[in-house]
Amino acid sequence: MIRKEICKIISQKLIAENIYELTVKAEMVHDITEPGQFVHIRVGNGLDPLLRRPISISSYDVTEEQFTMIYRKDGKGTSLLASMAPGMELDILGPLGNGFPINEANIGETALLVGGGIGVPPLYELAKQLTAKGVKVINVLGFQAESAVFYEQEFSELGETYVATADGSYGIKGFVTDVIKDLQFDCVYSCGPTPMLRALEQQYSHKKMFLSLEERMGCGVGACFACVCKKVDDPTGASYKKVCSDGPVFRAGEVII
Amino acid sequence: MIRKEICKIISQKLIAENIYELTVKAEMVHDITEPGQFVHIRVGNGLDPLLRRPISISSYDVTEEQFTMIYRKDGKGTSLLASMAPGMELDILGPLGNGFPINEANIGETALLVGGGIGVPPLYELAKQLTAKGVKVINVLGFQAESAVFYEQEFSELGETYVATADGSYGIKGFVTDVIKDLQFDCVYSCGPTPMLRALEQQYSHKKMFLSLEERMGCGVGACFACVCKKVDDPTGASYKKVCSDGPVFRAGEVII
Amino acid sequence: MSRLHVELPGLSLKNPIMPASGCFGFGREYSQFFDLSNLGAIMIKATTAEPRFGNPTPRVAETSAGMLNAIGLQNPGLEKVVSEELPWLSQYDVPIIANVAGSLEEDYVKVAQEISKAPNVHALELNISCPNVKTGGIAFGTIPEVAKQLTRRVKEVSEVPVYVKLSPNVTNIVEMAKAVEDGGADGITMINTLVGMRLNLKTGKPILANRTGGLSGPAVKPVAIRMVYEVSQVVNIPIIGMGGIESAEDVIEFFYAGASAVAVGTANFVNPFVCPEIIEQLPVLLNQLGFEHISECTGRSWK
Amino acid sequence: MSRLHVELPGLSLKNPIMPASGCFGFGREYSQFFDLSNLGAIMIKATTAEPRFGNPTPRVAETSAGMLNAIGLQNPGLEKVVSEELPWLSQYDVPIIANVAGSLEEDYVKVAQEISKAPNVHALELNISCPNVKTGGIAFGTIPEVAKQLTRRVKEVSEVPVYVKLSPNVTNIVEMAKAVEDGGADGITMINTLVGMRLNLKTGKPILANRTGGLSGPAVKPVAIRMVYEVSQVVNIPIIGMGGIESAEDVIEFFYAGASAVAVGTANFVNPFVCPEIIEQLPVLLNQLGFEHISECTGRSWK
Ligand SMILES: Cc1cc2nc3c(=O)[nH]c(=O)nc-3n(C[C@H](O)[C@H](O)[C@H](O)COP(=O)(O)OP(=O)(O)OC[C@H]3O[C@@H](n4cnc5c(N)ncnc54)[C@H](O)[C@@H]3O)c2cc1C
Ligand SMILES: Cc1cc2nc3c(=O)[nH]c(=O)nc-3n(C[C@H](O)[C@H](O)[C@H](O)COP(=O)(O)OP(=O)(O)OC[C@H]3O[C@@H](n4cnc5c(N)ncnc54)[C@H](O)[C@@H]3O)c2cc1C
Ligand SMILES: Cc1cc2nc3c(=O)[nH]c(=O)nc-3n(C[C@H](O)[C@H](O)[C@H](O)COP(=O)(O)O)c2cc1C
Ligand SMILES: Cc1cc2nc3c(=O)[nH]c(=O)nc-3n(C[C@H](O)[C@H](O)[C@H](O)COP(=O)(O)O)c2cc1C
Ligand code: FES
Ligand code: FES
Repeated sequence: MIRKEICKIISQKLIAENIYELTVKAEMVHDITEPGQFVHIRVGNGLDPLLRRPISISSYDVTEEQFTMIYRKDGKGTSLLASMAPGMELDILGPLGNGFPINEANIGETALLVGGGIGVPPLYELAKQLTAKGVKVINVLGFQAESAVFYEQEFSELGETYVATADGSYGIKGFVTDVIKDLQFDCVYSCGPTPMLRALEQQYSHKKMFLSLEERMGCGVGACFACVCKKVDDPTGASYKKVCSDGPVFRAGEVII
Repeated sequence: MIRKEICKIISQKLIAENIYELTVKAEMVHDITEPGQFVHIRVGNGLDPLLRRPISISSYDVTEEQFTMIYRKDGKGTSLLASMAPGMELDILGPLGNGFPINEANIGETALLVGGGIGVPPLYELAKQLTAKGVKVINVLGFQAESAVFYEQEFSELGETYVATADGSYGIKGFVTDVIKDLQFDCVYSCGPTPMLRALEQQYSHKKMFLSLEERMGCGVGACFACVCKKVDDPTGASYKKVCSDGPVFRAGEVII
Repeated sequence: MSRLHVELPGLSLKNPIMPASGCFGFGREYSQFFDLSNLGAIMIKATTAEPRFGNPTPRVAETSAGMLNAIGLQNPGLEKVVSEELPWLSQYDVPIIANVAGSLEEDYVKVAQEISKAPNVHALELNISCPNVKTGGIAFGTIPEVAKQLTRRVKEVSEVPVYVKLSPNVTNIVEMAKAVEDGGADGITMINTLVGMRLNLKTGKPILANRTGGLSGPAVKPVAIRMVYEVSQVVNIPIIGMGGIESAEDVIEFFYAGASAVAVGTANFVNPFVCPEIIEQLPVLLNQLGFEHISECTGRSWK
Repeated sequence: MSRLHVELPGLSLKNPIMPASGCFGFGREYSQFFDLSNLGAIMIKATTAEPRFGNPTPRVAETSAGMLNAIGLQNPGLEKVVSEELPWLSQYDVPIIANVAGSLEEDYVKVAQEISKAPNVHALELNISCPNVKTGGIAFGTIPEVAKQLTRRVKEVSEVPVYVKLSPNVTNIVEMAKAVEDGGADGITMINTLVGMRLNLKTGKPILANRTGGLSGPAVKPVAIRMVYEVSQVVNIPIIGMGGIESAEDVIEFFYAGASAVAVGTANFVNPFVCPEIIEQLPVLLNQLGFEHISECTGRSWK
């Protein structure tokens, strides 16, 4: 069930340059079904900003009825969000969409988790759940620069973790794809910039792979047709999937990215 | 000098139904020249509300660098204002306009101060200054109902004070004009709804009288021509005064109200 | 709640609140949030003869107190709407207003003829005002004679009353309204979106793949109110008003301007419960304002 | 600061930022806040042949991210503007763009002829787009042939270059722009306000005494950007863009759309220091975006 809930902010922390970790109290955690789902946040009560902001759930705790998001302070909405303090309330719509299917990785197998920038957060809950299930995870996290790196420690505790930075200021210099070529794995879960997802899909087309897409959204629930992408095998060109309600996670090869 | 200053809220109190008393720390108190001037407040930093709100200065303290306003929570801007807490900041433009000329009342004379609703606040500082100068003040304050009455005690400390309520739920039942007919005074200072000001002007045309007008404003500084009123004796019909920069206080008979 | 009951050509509305076309899909998504039978009516997404994918993404961009969209009339096509969406909607006790779009007159006529036969379609909304499609369209919404002619053709084939949706992107909205009234329209819906654009600060290029898009939301409300005010004084057919409605107060403002019912678009994205919430608040507001029935509000600004 | 220097017909601008007509009076009030010589130029309040009181009050109303005004061209009249306001302004090192308005062609011609002789008036802005006056006016701003003819007549008498200010309340802005270019305009300023309205919830009546008013502020920016984008691609004369500008980022967006300079209106009321603040921020923003000179931004959205 999708709820519209007024959630109290439990904590808000700056964890890297312009990167914030925000935890809220929310009954909707009971409805989260998979890692990789997202919520749609109304920042402020006014008309400025008007639209909600889609942010992934990076981890959640059903007993505590809390979930955590990690976001980059960027434009108007996220800047306002970053100015909010514990105790303040947020109007959140969620949980939304379909996340990463953990049952596609079998016990004993190795799953490769590939995250780029603000695509990293939803992989954290995924890593936790896969590990708990008995799937080995290898995490490859790409960032622009050292100042943008976050959650390396958290991921390390769950499995082998590689960090790459585009400018080489931290970890391995280069892109996540440079790191992956030397690794052994059975399936891939990824979230990050579209060029990264496209590269993965091309280079590992033989692997079972799940990709989380991003698209500008209106409603977030499937009603406005803002966030569509085309299906791969479609003769008419008119069939589509909606990132918000059919995704954001798709099996590689399902939609054109 | 008019300043645009970021002022910290010192206190905010509900003093009658929907009536708030708000005190801010502001260097601009040094530039206040007369009781009855006003400030133009930007509520929030966003576009909602967009325009500033004109609010009268009801009292000020130069040594403490503070001034107080009293306003009615009504529409969008004042509702948002009412939600603000001490410690928060407000963008205030002021002091603006020309207030009540206290030197028009001579020592030993009696000044009648007539306030209606949210027209009462600017008279408070006026009453203080007139009394301090040695002018006797009689205060006649009109409100809708008992629940809306405020500052009766404060005015009483400065002079004879009458309260009238439209519905008779407190004080004298009726309008301020009903009260005034039995009083003796040398000059009149008034602020309140236009019909009240008009009635005063008509009934006491022989008295020296100063009236504070209200008009919807854009700039608040005289540039946009939003707040004009016509001058009384003008053959062409094109001459005017601006409430924001020529007023808000005018000598009775100067402009058409 | 008979204080909100409104009768319009073809439409017997429990209340005058309906989601605007394109902002509610075909109702499935919002049926997760509330019972669609609570709505006065539903204006479904524009339907064209053939399925359409619409424009490339990004298709939405935010603006101050508004948003731009360039969906481009994406829809599953007449056949699927008639065979799947409308039957699904028939489980609810709510009249459907079918938004009809096309590139050529023939397209409109075909869709109107077919879709008006569906049992739960109680009226058509002729979309002659979509700013987001390249071919055709624009002339229908901006040239009075063309709009009139199209209205007439559609009226000839439609089995239900026809409302024409006007574009605000014209010099003279009154002329357009009169033309469609002359063409036989049973009602007018207004306004569609204003054509707007936003550019990306970093790249300098338009944010929308389609470059321009339609502006909706609170930002456009004053334009919509003005147009409803102007049109309602000169036509003898009812107006369903829309453009920036978010609250019961906004609804009353449209009624004052001259509307007999209203549609809520963008606000659904901000608050999926906005329609039922408004429906609940309206009687309270009518009490405050001293009205027995909402219809008393219609046209008060000029009556 | 030569990175911001812009040359336009008749105008050698220190920077491309100027207050928009009607939002800065004749400069006196804002001279309390900052040195007017810092501005690129000043567009003074519309001047008519005779003094005008304008419309009754209330003349302004707030809208979501915008405002409505119906000042009605209040001004002290040509004689006083020439004998008092312009001489007062001449103490500042800033070119004046005189906004010229009227009801009849003859009025425009008379004002243009006289005011263009003032030494600090470096250009005229022909206001054919004021939505708040009842007589005349409207045809000048909405019928291409009429606009062209008026432009031509004014060009004949003006001693300085003539910019024509376009109304956004038209079906086809490109047609209007081409017409005034054909009429000899040296530049275009756009956009004036969109016609809008707000109603009082309690009385049902319009908030503005004039009933309708002109919508300005951030709400209209996407419409303005779209129009500048469309027009700049088809005319060969420069555009001074305006409509909702509040920040240096907004300025760059207008340049990307195709403007060569911009004007700031409503934002002056919100922040009297907005113009000097933008002028100060622009070089910083140019650095961030990697531009040497602001003119490099012009038309990047379509170039
Ligand atoms: C399913 C999904 C999950 C996401 N999860 C995260 C996350 O966990 N952490 C995080 O930092 N970011 C995430 N994003 C991106 C995030 O939504 C944008 O960064 C954010 O909306 C930008 O808002 P703003 O106010 O900073 O920017 P503005 O520029 O003010 O935004 C203007 C408009 O554009 C939209 N927009 C701008 N950038 C993006 C973008 N990259 N993707 C989608 N819409 C955008 C906004 O939602 C808004 O409607 C996610 C996006 C999607 C679609
Ligand atoms: C010189 C002057 C001094 C004032 N002093 C006081 C005071 O001391 N205490 C007080 O409570 N009120 C005072 N007012 C009235 C006060 O400005 C309005 O009540 C306030 O602006 C309403 O804002 P809102 O956000 O509640 O209403 P909204 O309805 O959201 O306001 C919308 C717009 O209308 C304007 N507006 C609405 N009502 C009025 C009004 N009555 N007068 C002028 N503009 C209005 C607002 O400024 C805003 O631009 C004064 C007005 C003026 C002109
Ligand atoms: C995402 C989106 C899609 C729309 N699609 C359609 C459509 O298919 N047909 C139509 O007639 N109007 C369409 N509209 C216009 C709305 O029905 C409505 O006229 C407009 O948005 C103004 O109302 P609002 O401000 O409440 O959104 C669409 C609007 C939006 C925001
Ligand atoms: C109060 C007010 C008065 C205006 N007066 C004039 C005017 O006299 N002449 C004119 O050409 N435009 C006038 N305008 C329009 C502005 O110059 C400008 O075109 C418009 O407001 C859009 O810019 P903005 O959104 O930055 O305000 C006026 C606008 C406002 C808000
Ligand atoms: S955001 Fe509306 S359909 Fe996906
Ligand atoms: S409010 Fe602008 S002139 Fe008075």
